[in-house]
Amino acid sequence: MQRIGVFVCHCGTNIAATVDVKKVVEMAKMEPGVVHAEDYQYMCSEAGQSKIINAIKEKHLTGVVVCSCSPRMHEATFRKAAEKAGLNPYMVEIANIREHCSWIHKDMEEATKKAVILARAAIAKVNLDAPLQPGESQVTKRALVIGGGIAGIQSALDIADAGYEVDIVEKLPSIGGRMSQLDKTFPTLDCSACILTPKMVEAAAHEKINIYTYSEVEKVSGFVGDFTVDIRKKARSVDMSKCTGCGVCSQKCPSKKIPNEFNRGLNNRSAIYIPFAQAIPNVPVIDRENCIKFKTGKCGACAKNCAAGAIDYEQQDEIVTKKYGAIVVATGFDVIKLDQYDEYAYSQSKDVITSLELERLMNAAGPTKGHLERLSDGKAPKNIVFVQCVGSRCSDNRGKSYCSKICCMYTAKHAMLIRDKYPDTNVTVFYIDVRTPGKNFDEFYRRAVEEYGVNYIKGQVGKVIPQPDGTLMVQASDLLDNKQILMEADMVVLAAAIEPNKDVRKIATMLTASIDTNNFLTEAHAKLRPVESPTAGIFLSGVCQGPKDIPETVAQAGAAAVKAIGLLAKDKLTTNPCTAKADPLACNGCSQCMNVCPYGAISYEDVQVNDHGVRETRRVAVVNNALCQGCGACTVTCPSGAMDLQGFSNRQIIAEVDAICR
Amino acid sequence: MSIEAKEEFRPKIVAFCCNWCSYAGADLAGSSRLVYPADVKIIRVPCSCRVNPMFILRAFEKGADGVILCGCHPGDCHYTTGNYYARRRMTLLFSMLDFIGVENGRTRVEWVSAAEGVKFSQTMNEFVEKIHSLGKNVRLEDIRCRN
Amino acid sequence: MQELISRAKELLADNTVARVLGWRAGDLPYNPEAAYFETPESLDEFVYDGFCGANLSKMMIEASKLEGKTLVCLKPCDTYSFNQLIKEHRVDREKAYIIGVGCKGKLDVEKLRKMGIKGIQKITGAKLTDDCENLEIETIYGSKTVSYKDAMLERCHVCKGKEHMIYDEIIGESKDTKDADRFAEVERIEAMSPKERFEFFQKELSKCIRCNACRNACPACSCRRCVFDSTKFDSAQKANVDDFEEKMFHIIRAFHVAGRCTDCGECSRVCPQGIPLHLFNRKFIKDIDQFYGEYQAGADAESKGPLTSFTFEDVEPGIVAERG
Amino acid sequence: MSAYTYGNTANAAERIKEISGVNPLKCMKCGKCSATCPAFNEMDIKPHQFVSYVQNGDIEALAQSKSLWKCLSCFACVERCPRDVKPGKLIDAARQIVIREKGQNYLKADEIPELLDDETPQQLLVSAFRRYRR
Repeated sequence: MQRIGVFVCHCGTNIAATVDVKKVVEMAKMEPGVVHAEDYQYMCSEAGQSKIINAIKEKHLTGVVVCSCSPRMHEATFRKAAEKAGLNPYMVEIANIREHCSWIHKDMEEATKKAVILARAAIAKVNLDAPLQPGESQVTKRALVIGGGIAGIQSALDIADAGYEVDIVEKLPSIGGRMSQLDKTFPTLDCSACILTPKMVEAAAHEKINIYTYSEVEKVSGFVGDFTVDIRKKARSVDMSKCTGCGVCSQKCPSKKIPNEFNRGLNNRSAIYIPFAQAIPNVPVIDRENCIKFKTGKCGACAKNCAAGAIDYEQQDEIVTKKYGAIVVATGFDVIKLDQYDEYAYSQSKDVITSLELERLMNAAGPTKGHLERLSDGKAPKNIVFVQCVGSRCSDNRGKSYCSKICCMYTAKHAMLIRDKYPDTNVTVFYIDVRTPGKNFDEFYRRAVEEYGVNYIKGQVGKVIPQPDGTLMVQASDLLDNKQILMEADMVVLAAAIEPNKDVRKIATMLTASIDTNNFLTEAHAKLRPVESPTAGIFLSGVCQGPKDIPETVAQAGAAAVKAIGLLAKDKLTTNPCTAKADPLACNGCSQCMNVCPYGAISYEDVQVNDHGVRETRRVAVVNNALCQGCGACTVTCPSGAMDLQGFSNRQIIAEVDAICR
Repeated sequence: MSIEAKEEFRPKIVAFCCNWCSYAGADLAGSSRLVYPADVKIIRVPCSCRVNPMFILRAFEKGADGVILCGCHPGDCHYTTGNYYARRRMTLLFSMLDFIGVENGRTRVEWVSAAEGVKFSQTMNEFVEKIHSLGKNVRLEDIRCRN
Repeated sequence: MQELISRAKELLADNTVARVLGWRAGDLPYNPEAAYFETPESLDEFVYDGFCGANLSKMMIEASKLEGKTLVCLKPCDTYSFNQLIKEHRVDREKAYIIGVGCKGKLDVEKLRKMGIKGIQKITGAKLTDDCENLEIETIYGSKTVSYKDAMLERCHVCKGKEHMIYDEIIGESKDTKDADRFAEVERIEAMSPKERFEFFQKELSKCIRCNACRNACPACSCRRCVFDSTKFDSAQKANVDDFEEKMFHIIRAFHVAGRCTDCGECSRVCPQGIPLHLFNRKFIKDIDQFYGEYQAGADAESKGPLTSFTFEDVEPGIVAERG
Repeated sequence: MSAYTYGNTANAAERIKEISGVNPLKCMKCGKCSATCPAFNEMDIKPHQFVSYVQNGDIEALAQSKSLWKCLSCFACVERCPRDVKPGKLIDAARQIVIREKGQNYLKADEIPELLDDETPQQLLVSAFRRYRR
């Protein structure tokens, strides 16, 4: 019989507000094997952990049940505490009375009843727990970074500088990401390209960094320390080793009317193109969907004009399979589509643009060579209206519930730059709140108002009405004057909400990493492990985890890199000891378990057995603990029940079932 | 019959959740405060393929009114193939239970990813409602287990 | 039969085999029993007739552990079970000398009893060398003639065919006796309401006395240690005290052999209570055929069974409810 | 004592919330409702203020306001509110409790001519009649 201690956590009021913890303690004491039960404000705290440690020592506990938050949160914490007290860590079970109970039930009596049952199930399981010893697994000393924006580049550089190999996989033909599309950066107003390009070059030149552009992650298998990843290198149709990046092909390409993604579709590009001047690699790619050669078989202008003979129409997608110890996700963001916001006339008027489009319009390398002009008639705008929170902070189904965080600052930047360059232009910003929490951020915003004369009006724009003369009528409210405003503008800039890259769901699924309802990757702990995914070996860098600006992104990228380095620095990881184990006396040697094992962890050996006096040689299953990941597929296939899973044994699960149905 | 027989029916529902997707989905439902009835009790298993038909029959024997198995979506299994085996096993088992006359609404498999807190909660709400409509499970229960 | 005996004697004499696994006459004309014969003389007691329904392939698990080869007599349907046992490494092909014996359908004494035939003293017309059209039965109340077909085991009406799947040599002629639809009964039950189905199985299964004859006869149910005898699932066999017990036992038994059961029908043949246990297996086979493509366990000794394989497009368990 | 009495004002605010199905606490005070309100200039209490009046429980002021009868029920504010607060519905609800307070709980058909004046939008009367007639 075990000597079990039960520890019930209040989690402040998170649990205690809906679950009568004292009652849980009282009921737990009545369960078989329980020799100690107590509650505490925060079991995961140092004080809470020492309560567990002391009880193990004083009461000679052989098993521990902690009724607290999800085992995905603190199982490791409590196992470590038990280990400190000399108890095998696998003698600890968690009853999840927070996520699965107190947080979803409102009625105290009902929640308490359920918490008691969950505690009973955990106690029943601990009663059948056996000490387990973890094994070891190898760490592949290479990291994969998914996404080649500033977040991915920074993470890759930091990991590579620590001496580990890093591969960057970027979906687009060049690394650089969103930051490469920006003109200037707040709050210092330095040019985005000037600070990003050196980083791109450094990454490309780094001997430890290998960049796969125009490539996508196709398949991920394995686990922390030992991921196997298939990377699809999409056919570029250009031989990277031959191309000199001269750009003649793009000039000669007759298919020139394709919206230029880099310029947000504000101008056109050719079918063979280099996305932007500072692209890395500086090698074009053929957009096969729009290439005349691929569509009709005729043309071939690029091949004819390529002096290096680099054009290769026959090139095929290539799958590269590589092993990695750690994976950093840096998939970034996009701005939301505005087709549901009719009132702002985004799709009716060319002069209603998003802020990211404005970045391109103001950029010297952009479609207007940096001259601010109306896209409808090329005239310089005299009255510009900025609209904040377009699709952010919305509880309707058109927008996003969160604050996009960067818009207040970039709008102040835009307003300031316009007033600086075109002092006779009137700039009005309609805002709900101006949010400037950041170093030198509020000073920056104040400068826009006080020094540059940007007109900030507290109130929201209700409607933008294109006028026959080409101007735009902006209808808004001024909440401080309690007035309705009708204002003529010739350009309206919308601060559209940002959202995670649409591919992130697919990638998260491959990585078995959690994502939230807004498609942001979930961190292992919102406060304490903000750059790790709950899935071991997966780290989060940049906006894929939540809205953030460049300095925050770079900081997080570095933090994710450090976490990855910490993992790669280990030679071995301890493996999950919850592996399958065959009982040689009950095993039929029928090979069914081997057939379903995804890891090839089961083999057969002829062994001498003594089955209650019958001595014979039998073919029995043997599990390789280093390969077994503990899924349990074999245990169900085994008709005799000879195969069992340590830590989740048949009897344990049945005991839990019994405790719940009791 | 005692007077208590009129007492409101509170079904006993056992939910087996795989550690990687569905248990995390249930956690997400919790942290998003997405309410579902307390009748649902979750048992954590490493993978949906760990669930032995014995466990399900055992639950019914001990008085469960419904058993639901949640795992990663096909193709997303943490162990790559576990849920495919679970899918075949459960299809056959459920068909057999239906064959011997156990209402097929009492068993269910749902694929719930770690991101689908909403789906988890919705599924549990639906399932509890279904069990309510079916009433107490009397066909598989071991009457000795009734209290 | 004589040909079979002389051939067996020959093989024993030249030490090709160390023993013969066949049948010996029982105390009544209709209950021959499985037996080992180790000397040519003992083979005089060997019988093989229409009542030799027992599937001997399972006995080869133990015979495989013995010194020398064992000559085993397998009917066409028994060879499926043998193949399946090879696949599962339970029997050693090298230790078996398989004589594929002819079969014209096996008989069920219960069928005769149901016709009101009692006090049977002698039955003629059941030998393999007979044409097996009619049976002449002498009883203490006089003699009767019965159509051979009417006395056949249920499984023979859905005969898998007269071909042996594996053998070293074939002795005797076989006949395909199929004259019914294998899944007709399963379909009949499927068409009932849930309540009727429940009552049907409740009635049938409540007859179970947990004698374990089905388990002992079944060639697929050959675990060294049955889960129902083990402490691993807290399901160790107990006296029957409740109707849940036998449901659990029979569902799990059928599940454990699902995809491995060759539909040999031994479970129903040996059940002393006459429970149509084969219906559970047939239901699984029918579902497997429908959901995952037709599969005959034991048709070969290599293929992966339907429960140890999958496709990405498999049906969802919800199909059970959708199908209604 | 004014013509309209609502007893406990907190109760009246609750009733408005109940009738409209609106939670004024969701308002983030952006003012988008007032931005495009066609009757804005006619109103003494503006649509966005309406929300905070309900929030603060000052129903007496709302009941006395001109705005109550100036709102065209065009629902532009309902359509565009990013927070699903629907000021138009709040105004509508306030109107309802004022109307219901008149003697009986329901609008009588013979009262309509009396209510018809230049100030009251006709749409309001039509919709009120449709909803409250016996």
